[in-house]
Formats: sequence, structure tokens, C-alpha cells
Amino acid sequence: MAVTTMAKALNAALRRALESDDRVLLMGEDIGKLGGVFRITDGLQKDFGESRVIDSPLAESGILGTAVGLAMRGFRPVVEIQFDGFVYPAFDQIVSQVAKHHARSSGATRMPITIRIPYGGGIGAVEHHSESPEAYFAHTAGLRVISPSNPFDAFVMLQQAVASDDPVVFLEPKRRYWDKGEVDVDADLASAMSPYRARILRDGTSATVACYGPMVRTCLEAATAAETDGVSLEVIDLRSVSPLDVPTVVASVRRTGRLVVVHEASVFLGVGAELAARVTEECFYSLEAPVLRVGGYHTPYPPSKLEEDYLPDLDRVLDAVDRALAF
Amino acid sequence: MAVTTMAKALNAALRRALESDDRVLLMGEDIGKLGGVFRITDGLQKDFGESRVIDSPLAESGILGTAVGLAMRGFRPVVEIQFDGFVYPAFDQIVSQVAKHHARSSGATRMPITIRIPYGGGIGAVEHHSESPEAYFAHTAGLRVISPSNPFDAFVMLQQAVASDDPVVFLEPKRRYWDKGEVDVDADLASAMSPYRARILRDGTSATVACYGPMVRTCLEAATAAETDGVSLEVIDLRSVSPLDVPTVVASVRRTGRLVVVHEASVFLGVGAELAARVTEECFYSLEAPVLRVGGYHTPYPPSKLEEDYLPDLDRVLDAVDRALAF
Amino acid sequence: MTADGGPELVQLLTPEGERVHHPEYDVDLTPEELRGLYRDLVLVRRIDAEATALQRQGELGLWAQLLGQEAAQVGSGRALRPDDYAFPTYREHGVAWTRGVQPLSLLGLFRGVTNGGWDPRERNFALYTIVIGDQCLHAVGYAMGIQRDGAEQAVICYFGDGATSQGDVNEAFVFSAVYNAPVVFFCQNNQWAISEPLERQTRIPLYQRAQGFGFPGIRVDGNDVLAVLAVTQAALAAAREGQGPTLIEAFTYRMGAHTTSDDPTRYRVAADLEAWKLKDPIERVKVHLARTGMADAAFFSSVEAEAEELAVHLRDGCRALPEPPPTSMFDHVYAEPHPLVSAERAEFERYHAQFAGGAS
Amino acid sequence: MTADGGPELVQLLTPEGERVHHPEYDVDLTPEELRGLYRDLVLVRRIDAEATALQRQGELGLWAQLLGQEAAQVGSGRALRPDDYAFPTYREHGVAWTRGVQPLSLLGLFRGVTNGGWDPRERNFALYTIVIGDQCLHAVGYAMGIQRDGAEQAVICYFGDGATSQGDVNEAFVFSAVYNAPVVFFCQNNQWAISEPLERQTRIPLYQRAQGFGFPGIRVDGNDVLAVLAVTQAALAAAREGQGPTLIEAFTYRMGAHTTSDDPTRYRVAADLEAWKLKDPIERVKVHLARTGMADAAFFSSVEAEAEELAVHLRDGCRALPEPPPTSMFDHVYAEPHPLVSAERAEFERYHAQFAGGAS
Ligand SMILES: Cc1ncc(C[n+]2csc(CCOP(=O)(O)OP(=O)(O)O)c2C)c(N)n1
Ligand SMILES: Cc1ncc(C[n+]2csc(CCOP(=O)(O)OP(=O)(O)O)c2C)c(N)n1
Ligand SMILES: [Mg+2]
Ligand SMILES: [Mg+2]
Repeated sequence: MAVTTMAKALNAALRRALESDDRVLLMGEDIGKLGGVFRITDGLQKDFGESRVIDSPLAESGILGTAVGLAMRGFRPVVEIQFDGFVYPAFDQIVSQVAKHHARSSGATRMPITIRIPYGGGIGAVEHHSESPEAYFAHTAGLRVISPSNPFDAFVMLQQAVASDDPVVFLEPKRRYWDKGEVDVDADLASAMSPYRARILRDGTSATVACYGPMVRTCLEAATAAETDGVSLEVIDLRSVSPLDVPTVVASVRRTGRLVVVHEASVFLGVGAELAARVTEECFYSLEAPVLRVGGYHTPYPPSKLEEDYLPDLDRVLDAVDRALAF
Repeated sequence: MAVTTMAKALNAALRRALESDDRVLLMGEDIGKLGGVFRITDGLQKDFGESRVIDSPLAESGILGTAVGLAMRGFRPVVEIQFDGFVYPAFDQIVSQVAKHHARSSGATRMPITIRIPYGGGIGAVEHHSESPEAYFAHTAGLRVISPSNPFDAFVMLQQAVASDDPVVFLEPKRRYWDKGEVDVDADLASAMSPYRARILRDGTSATVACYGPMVRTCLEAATAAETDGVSLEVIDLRSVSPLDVPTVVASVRRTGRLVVVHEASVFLGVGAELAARVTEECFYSLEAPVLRVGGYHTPYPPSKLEEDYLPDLDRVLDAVDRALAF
Repeated sequence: MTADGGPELVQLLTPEGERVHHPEYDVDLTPEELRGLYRDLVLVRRIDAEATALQRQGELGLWAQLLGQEAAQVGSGRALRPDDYAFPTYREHGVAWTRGVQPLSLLGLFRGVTNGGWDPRERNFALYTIVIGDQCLHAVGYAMGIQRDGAEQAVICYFGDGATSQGDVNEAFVFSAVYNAPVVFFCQNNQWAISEPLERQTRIPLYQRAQGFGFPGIRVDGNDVLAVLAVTQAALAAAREGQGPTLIEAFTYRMGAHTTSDDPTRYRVAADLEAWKLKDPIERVKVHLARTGMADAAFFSSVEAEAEELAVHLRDGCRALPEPPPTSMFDHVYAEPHPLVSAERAEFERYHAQFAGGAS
Repeated sequence: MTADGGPELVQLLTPEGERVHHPEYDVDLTPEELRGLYRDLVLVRRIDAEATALQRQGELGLWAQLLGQEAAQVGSGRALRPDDYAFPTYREHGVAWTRGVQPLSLLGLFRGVTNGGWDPRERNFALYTIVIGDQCLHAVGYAMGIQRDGAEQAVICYFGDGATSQGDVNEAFVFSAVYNAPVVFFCQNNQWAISEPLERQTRIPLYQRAQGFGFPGIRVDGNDVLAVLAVTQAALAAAREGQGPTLIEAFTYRMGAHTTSDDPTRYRVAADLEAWKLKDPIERVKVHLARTGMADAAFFSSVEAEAEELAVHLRDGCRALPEPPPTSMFDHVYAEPHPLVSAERAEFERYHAQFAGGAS
């Protein structure tokens, strides 16, 4: 067990993946000598060579499209998209090829591609560097979409993504890259919890708060604050947005009677909509309030001086909890 | 008033748009001499010339990207994407440019671009020709997304889309192209109903069924069938999926107590999720059953021999209604 | 642009069946090999004709005809070694034939019983790709994999004249050039992208596109099976030897409609078709074989008979193609278990169990 | 690839400040005009330096430096007529200067008070585009609009060496060639795309890309303001006259970091920078002006003084840039009323009204 940052945990996970399977390849812009703009691939090209840690031309569709071909050849490409807002040029390859190849070939062609995307806001960046595109991918059959909230999960879940025979969109909450936590770098992958299962991080009785990625810390802080007001929040880290671990949330809501879903992405057709619809269907008689959602607005991500106004924070989470309790 | 097909009504609408504003341009693949693969632009190049009805190179990003430039020059481009599954190469231009230019320029640059997309299944086509991508666009702030269900709406709403100063994704239910209906080709646009308002097509008391585009006819047929069983369905044609006319649905659900949402797109994070979440929030005490959703499965669109099993039909709508009533 | 392909066109067999020489490219085939190519061309045309007929009879929802492009496909396909890998569009029925893919399995996609139809690994022949240009990047990625495996193999990637406008195709050019990947880009310039003539995609000959990316481009008479074979063999050999990508533009003509859904009379003149009929890819081989005595009437009729047999096989086989069970749509969405798909499948089964007989 | 740009490089002023001649390109400038260019170069460099300093002081979140690319930007920007239209990336502060865009308004984006910063219509200067390559298609679309208006105007589109790999940039080449659109593609090849050297994007000189699409490409010494001016003027004139697109590759060097967030010591050697310092775009003009007597010490110090003033203006102005009210994020999402945005704005206001003082 060592205390380390999420960034370092991700680096260690990639190193382990490269070591343990020589069909694993890394590809992306600036991931070689530079180690990526966030240094997640720091040192890997030096140790594994240019043929396994590949600086690609500046073309995202090219990255994903060649990854498909590499996968057909039996490789396991792990690609880095430099920032969330730059994944869209690759959208066609992701939606029409990466996601559908396996089904199209009746299982003959696997697409064990991991698409790493630093996502979300809160780092004071310029436009296109703070987006949360998860709903686009979660709506797409054939993809899996997961996001760690802490260094330990980052370490384990990234390796699980690389080991998966399905394509996984791996969303890295960039503003949590420098958060520290305990990581057991010798952790045995085989006995690790499935990345598609949600984890209850804090038990509570007044209401359930479901979140993922960057919002987990925010929600845990909200729960701590709520406690002083005598409100007991159960906080669930969804970890996976596709598939969604609905049973874990449903079981919690059956106990608490209330659910608030929190994410940075726009509320409108965000992951919270799906969770709200499903939980309501399954907990119709246990819900004491409608599922409330806290998230981004139906606006482009604003200039960074306004991002604090845009992003859900502790107070907005508590405001929603209050509204749920007031029902 | 004349009885005509939706295809012909759309053609007439484009003709009117080209006639009434010389800044209106049409661009797309095969829209010239061929008149488009569905003949929606039939005869328009002949009458308005190659400079206003433009056969483009085979590149969707190119079509949308040049449309942005044309809009900046003061034109009103109406672009055709040949089939739903071919819009993804243009996704970056749509999401990062078309949708955001107006906000980025603080209102200086308008993007009066209409993106026509024949969408949905039911015509026995090969892969990529039967998809329902509306959720991707509806989740994207800055875009409007509408879909007519009948020739009259097609005629009016397409003109409204072209006249709008916002970018409009105009989804044409291709399997209804040959459906006939009354169209008043002299209809006055100014007095027409807003395209962003839903329309109650049939009053009912047992439950509300909300749908749009190709599913409207299916739901109307379901309502007729239900009647014989003494079930009275209120059928709402949403017409717009972004914005969603929530008030009209809420008012209806307050009367009926039940809501079933129907669309062809995958249920998971489909438009129905958003409508379910919102309606539940606003009608928490009037709902007698959770909002139920009928839609596509979380699978790629299947080969055409299976599309009848994939697509919601009258029976699946009634099954959901039954389940809602049984709650 | 030159309607006849211009002086840069590599040709080894004229439309009149005359064997000509080219300073750079040649093939040296035995009579048996030549007869084999003829047989390929005839059988491939017959597959195409039969599938077109099956569509007219309602047995297929659609068919993308290759009529006129037989030589481009057979010539390039026969240039491949078994361990090379081919990435087709939706029209490469002739290439499929040369790879040994069962003709019947090509029909599944068009009949609507599958989105695929064969196992790409069996014959190193990828599934048809419908989104224009997407497969070009897959081809380059596969070629990058070959490099990493240190294998002496090459990849061939098919696409049309229209496809050259797509960003992905040009990105494929960039990646292949930068990595010097062993890939041959084989563009069948059949002069049309549905209703759009070549001028809507380019103002110079397409083979010259390669120059802009720093690798060789060459224009070959796409109706000349020998020239296509020679040029493709050379490009594949160069790729295998580490000389990187080549773009081949096979100058040909789509003699039929874009697909059975298309009506070319709306946008092109009959005279063009007539002119191209004189350059028919099969006729010239037949004349050459006959004139040189390499084949006799018995041979030609044996090929005809074989074609007839193949047609019957397709006709019968098409109707007998098994319909997939409805639940198969849930089968391969993911390689690993997925709760949502499982739940939806269960719900699907519950729903259908209500009806007499139910769905499987 | 030739590190010095090779023999094809158009140059009119050597790094030593010597005026040389070129068979095809020339400019004939008055001393005043030459001094004007010098002034532009110095002021632009100063804007850049000041903005970099402001970033270090925490006043800007980020800055994309142009150090070393002043001549490429000033030369091409000054070639434009007021009614021509320019599409920049995020680094064209020098072009912005030549268009008359207020330098202060360039800072807003980097300070995080806006995603734009100016009204593109006022100076025919589009907003900065951050997604690599997207603006190239906008430029072509705008040029198609000029054609339809029958106007005698041209468009210039800026992008980097890295951008040439993007599908959109290549699609822009296709569209402009096919429609013969009046657009000049101006590629500043500063040798780097963040940490990736030119070799990751191409194996031949970039100006040759144009050949593959059928329009002229030319490589100019991007550190030579005169050559850039001459070459760009010619290309713009050709565009206005209906001769269609040209690709200009301005061969230059990014002397600073990619942005203030970048650390180039991780990926490039100091020696390169030293070599390029000898080719500084400003120094050669200064030497030329001094040597020919076109400018004296008083002139040079007046420009310095002006630069100093501009720096103060930027410094003060930056800190005074108004912060947008929080509700402004709802303002221009749509041009027409939108119920969801209105409801969210109302909810936002309700929420903030709870707190003392509230948000506006
Ligand atoms: C991305 C995309 N856009 C549009 C289409 C519709 N479409 C199918 S074939 C075709 C024309 C292709 O022309 P070309 O590349 O010349 O190939 P050909 O059909 O002539 O063999 C078009 C536009 C598509 N399949 N994919
Ligand atoms: C589509 C996209 N991918 C990635 C990035 C991140 N990024 C910003 S600048 C840059 C390098 C650009 O290099 P080049 O085109 O040479 O321009 P330069 O910065 O050198 O002026 C990258 C990769 C981006 N902005 N857009
Ligand atoms: Mg073609
Ligand atoms: Mg650069």
C-alpha cells in the first residue's frame, strides 16, 4: 500500500498492462516523450519502445480507426484522447465501428480497445477542455463506459478496462488527477471488484446520492456537511455509467426513499435521466420524492471564470437533498 | 388543401424556402440531378441552379463545416445527410461548431443551419440506414431537434426550421415518407403552431402515450386498438425532442395519471428517459404508475429480417399500457 | 480529366484483346493461369448477375452490383497471397471470390439475415464496410500490426472514387505514410459516387493524390485484369519489403446502377455506357485466349456451365439461408456478460412468451 | 526533410538582412511601409511577451505564444485587404493585430472571461478555433459564399503542421479544389505539434500536399516578412481572380513552448532553438532597415516606446477585463427563446437568491 495520486496510479496501471500482455499498445498524441499533456504515460515510451507507445499523427479518427485494425490483428490498443472535447472527430469510428464490430461479426472480431479520455471541468481551462461526453457513449450499444473517482479504483479499473474483451470508454476525472489515496500496486486483479459494480462509499438513511468520477469527492463532502445538520446521506459511487449498476442503487433507495443523482454533464438527457427513470420504475412505491438531478446546464461549458457557477458543488447537492427531503 | 405524401410535402417546403429567401442554399450528396436518394430535393437543382442546390463531395464533415462558413457569410444552409448512420463523421462539426458558435460569439454569429436527416427503421435496409440518433443531438446544448410525423407538419416544420436562426436537426421519419395526408401548401407560416410545441392528436383518459416521428402512426393505431378494449389513450405527438414540450405532457399526465413514452431509439438514455424524469418530478403525486418506456434495445440496429422484432409496434405499446394500468 | 484514362494508364491487354508491353509492369502467366483469370471473371460476373436477379425477385433487399469492375477486383484479388489481408467496401464480391469466401455468404447482408456474413479471420477478408472510407483506417491499423509482428504480409484496402473525399481516407494516407505501413490503397474509380461524377470529388486524376502524402500513386486500366494483377503484385511486394504504401487507381466504370435501388438514367447518359461496353473487362480476355489458341470452345462452354451451376447454387442457397432467431440480436453486442442486454433479452422473451408459439 | 527549408523556400530577405531576389515573387515597398512592418513585428512580439508574463502572474489561465512566428503572421495578415476574411487557430495574435482587432480582446479567452472575445464581423476575423482543423472547412464555406455573392474577396485560413493530419483539413482541400473556392490555406509549419516533430505528420514537405489535390503549394521562409507578404499577396490575388485555392507553407519555428502549460525541454534539444534564433524574423528586418538607412535610432526607440505603452495598456486592461455575470452563460445558447434554458436560468436565479448578496 502506498499513497499516490490518481495520475500516478493510472501510470502504474498502464505499466502493469504493458508488462503483463505484450499485445497491449498505447497510442495517442504526445504520449511518447512528453508522457501526455497530463503525464499519465510518463516514462512508458522510454521503457517499452516507440513501437508499443506510439505518438500518433494529430487525428483522432485516425487513432480510433487504426486501433480497430490493430484490434483485428490481435492487439489490445489503449488510446488516449488528449481532452474530452477532442473525441468528436473520432465519433464515427467509435459509434459505427468500435462499438459494432463485435456484433457485426457475430463475435468473430473482438474490439478490446480502451479509450482513455481525461474529462470534466474544474481546472480553469479554455473551451473544449472541460466537457463531459459520457452520455453520448453510454447511449451507444456495444460500448462500456466507466470512470474511477479515486487513485485505487483508477489503478484497478484501468487494468480491468485493458483486460476487457469489449471496448471501454475510460473517463478520467482530470481535476482529480492530483488527488491522493492509498493504492495497493500488488493488488490481484482477479479478485478485484467488477468495474461495472457501484460501490457504497458511505452509508446513510435520509437519502441516497449517486454520482461518479469527479463528483464523488464533492458528494462525499456534501455528506459530511449534511451530517452536521442531522441529515444522513448514503453516497454511491456508480463507477460505471454503462452498464449502470441499477440494483445497488435500487436497494439503497428502498432503504432511504430518496435519490439525488449528480454529474457534471448537462442534466438534459444526462446519465441521471436514465437512472431516475429506472429507479422510479423499480422503486415506485418506496420513493418519497421524485428522483432529483444535479448537473450541468443546457449550455456550452462556460468560460472558466464561470465554471464554479456551472459545476455542481457541495451546496447545490445539499440544495437538491433539501428539496428531496421537503417533498 | 391537397392530399400528398410526406416526401412531396418536404419537397414543396424546400421549394418554398428557396423561393422566399435567396440566402437559402441546399447542400448534400446526390441532391442535384438525382434529387436525393429519397427524391426529397427532386427538381430543385433544375429550377434553382447548381449554385443553390449543391452536390457536395462525399464527406459529411465537409458538408457541415462548409455550412458553418456559409452561415457566417449570411447564408442559410439546408444540408442533407443521406442516412442517419452517416451523420457521425460530421459529429465534431455539429457538436463543437454548429451548436456552439452562437454562444461563443456572444450572439454575433448565427448558425441558421438546418440538418435534414432521414432517420429510423422499418424499410428493410442494410446496416447504418435505420438508426435513430436523436438523443446525441438532444443532449447537445445549442441544437434544436424536431421531427414531423405527417405530411402537413413536415411541410410547415421544415420551413420553420429553415427560417429559424438556430441550428435545427430536422429528423425525417423515412418510413413515413410515403404516408399521405392533407397539406395546405398556401398555409401561412406566421400563424403556424410553434414547432417546439407538442400536439395532442387524440384525447384520452386512461393513459397518455407520448411519441414522435415514425412512432406517431404506430401509437395512433395502438390507441384505436385499445379503444375496442375500453382503454382510452391520449396520444401526444411531441414533434420536438429538444426542447421538449414538458408542460403539454405534464398537463395530460395530470389528467390520465399514466405515461408511456415510445421511440425507436434505444431506451437506455433515449429521449424517453428525460421525459420520464421530468414528468415524474412534476407529476409525482398524480402518477398512478411509473412512466414506462417502449423503444429500441441496447443493441446495434439488427439485420432487417429482425427489425420487426426490434422496433416498437402496436402490441408492444399496448403491452406497456397494460403494465402501466396494472400498477 | 481524360475520359480514356490518359497516357499514364498502365495497360497490358487492350480492349481488343491485344497483349501490349509496358516498360515497368508485366506479368508472365501460363495459359492455365490465364484461363483461370478468365474463369474468375466470368464466375464473378455471374454471381453478380444472379444476385441482381435475386433482388428483383424479392429475395434480397438490395444488391450492390460490380458489373464492369470484374477485372479490377479479380486482378487485385489474385495478386494477394493467402496471408495478406483485404479490406473491402460493400461491392467487392469479386475480391471475395478470389479470397475463397463462399459466394452464398455474401448474400446474407443483402438479404437482411446478418450485418456480417463470414468470419473475417478465415480468409483474411474483412467484413463489408458500408460507412464510406472507415475501412481505410482499419487497413492501416492492421498493417501497423503486421509491422509489429515482424511479418512479411501486406494489406490491401478497397474504396471508391467518392470515398477519396472522406477525411478518414486521407487520414489513412497520413498514418500509412508516417509509419510506412505495408498497405496498398486500391481505389476503384468507377467514375461515379451514386449520381455524382468524378468532378464532384477531384479536379485531378485520383492516383495523383498519393503525391501529396509522399508515396507512389499509379493509374491502371481497371478493365485490364493483367495490368491490374501486375501493378497490384508490384505494390504488394513493395509493401511486404518495407517500402510502405502505394495508391492504385483502377480506372474503370460502373456499368450498372449504384445499387438495385438506384436509377442511373436520372443522372447519366446512355452513350457513356456504350463507350465503356467496348472496353469490357471479360471480352478482351476471351478474345486474347481464343486468338492465341490458349483456350478453345470447349473451355469457354465449360466455364459457362460452371457459371450456370454456381447460379443455381446461389438461387437455391439464398432461399435456404437461415433466418436468425430474434433473440440473436442480443447475442454478440458484448463479448462479456452485460446486465442491461441480459435484462432486455429476458424481457423480450417474457413478452413474446405471451403469444401463442412465442418467439425463440 | 531539409532542416533549412530546402531550395524550394521562397526568400526575399535573408537572416542577415540582405534583400535577395526571387524569379517569381517580389514586393516593392516604400521605406514607410517597411518601417510599418517592422513596427508590426515588434508590437506583436511585445503583445505576446506581455501576455506570457500575465499568464505567469496568474492573470491568464493560459497563453499560446507566437514567439518566432511574427513574420509569418504579420506578412500574411498585411497581405489581406480589409474585406478579405481570416480564419485563425488560437495562435494568430499577429494576424489579429494586422486586422485591427483590439489586442486586449485577445486576452479574454485566455483569462476565462469569454469563449470568444470579439465580433468576427467587425474586422473580418473569425474567432479563435481550438479544435484542430475545424476552421479550415469554415474558411472554404465562407469562400463558397463569396463566390455566390459574386464578390472579389478572398479568404485566408491558418493552421499548423500538426493540423494537416486531420481529416477536416484534407476535406477542406477537397471542397476548395472541387469548387475552385477563393481561399488561401496558410500553414505555419513551426516544426512541432506540441511535443511531436513534423515527422509524425508527414514524410514530405507539407506544401507538396496541395499537389495531391490539384492546386498549387508553395513553401516560403516563414521568418521572412517580405517573402511571406509577397507570396500571400500573390495567392490572394489569384483567389480573387477565380484561380482557386493555394496552399502556403510558412517554414518557421515555434521558439517558445506550445503554450504556457507546456515544457518543451522534455522533448526537444536546445541546439535547435539556438539555430533558429539566428533566423529571427525581427532582427533581419532591423538590420535591413538600419543598413539601408531606411530607419534610424530614433525610429527604433520610438517603436520600443510604443511597445512599452502597449504592454502597459495590456497589463492594466487585462486586470480590468470585466468578469461576465454568471447568468451570461444562459444568454446566447440559442438565438431564439428556449424553454429549457429559460427554466434553468430561473432555477439558477432562485438558487442563488437564497444566499446573501446572491449571484446576478
Ligand atoms: C459516410 C457515408 N456517407 C454516405 C454514404 C451513402 N453512400 C453509399 S455508397 C455512396 C457512394 C460511394 O461512391 P464511391 O466511393 O465512388 O464508391 P462506389 O459506390 O462507386 O463503388 C454513398 C454516398 C455512406 N455509405 N457512407
Ligand atoms: C482535435 C484536437 N485534437 C487535439 C487538440 C490538442 N492540441 C492543441 S494544439 C495541438 C497541436 C497543434 O499543432 P499544430 O497544428 O502544429 O499547431 P501549433 O500549435 O504548432 O501552432 C494539439 C494536439 C486539439 N486542440 N484539437
Ligand atoms: Mg465510385
Ligand atoms: Mg505546429
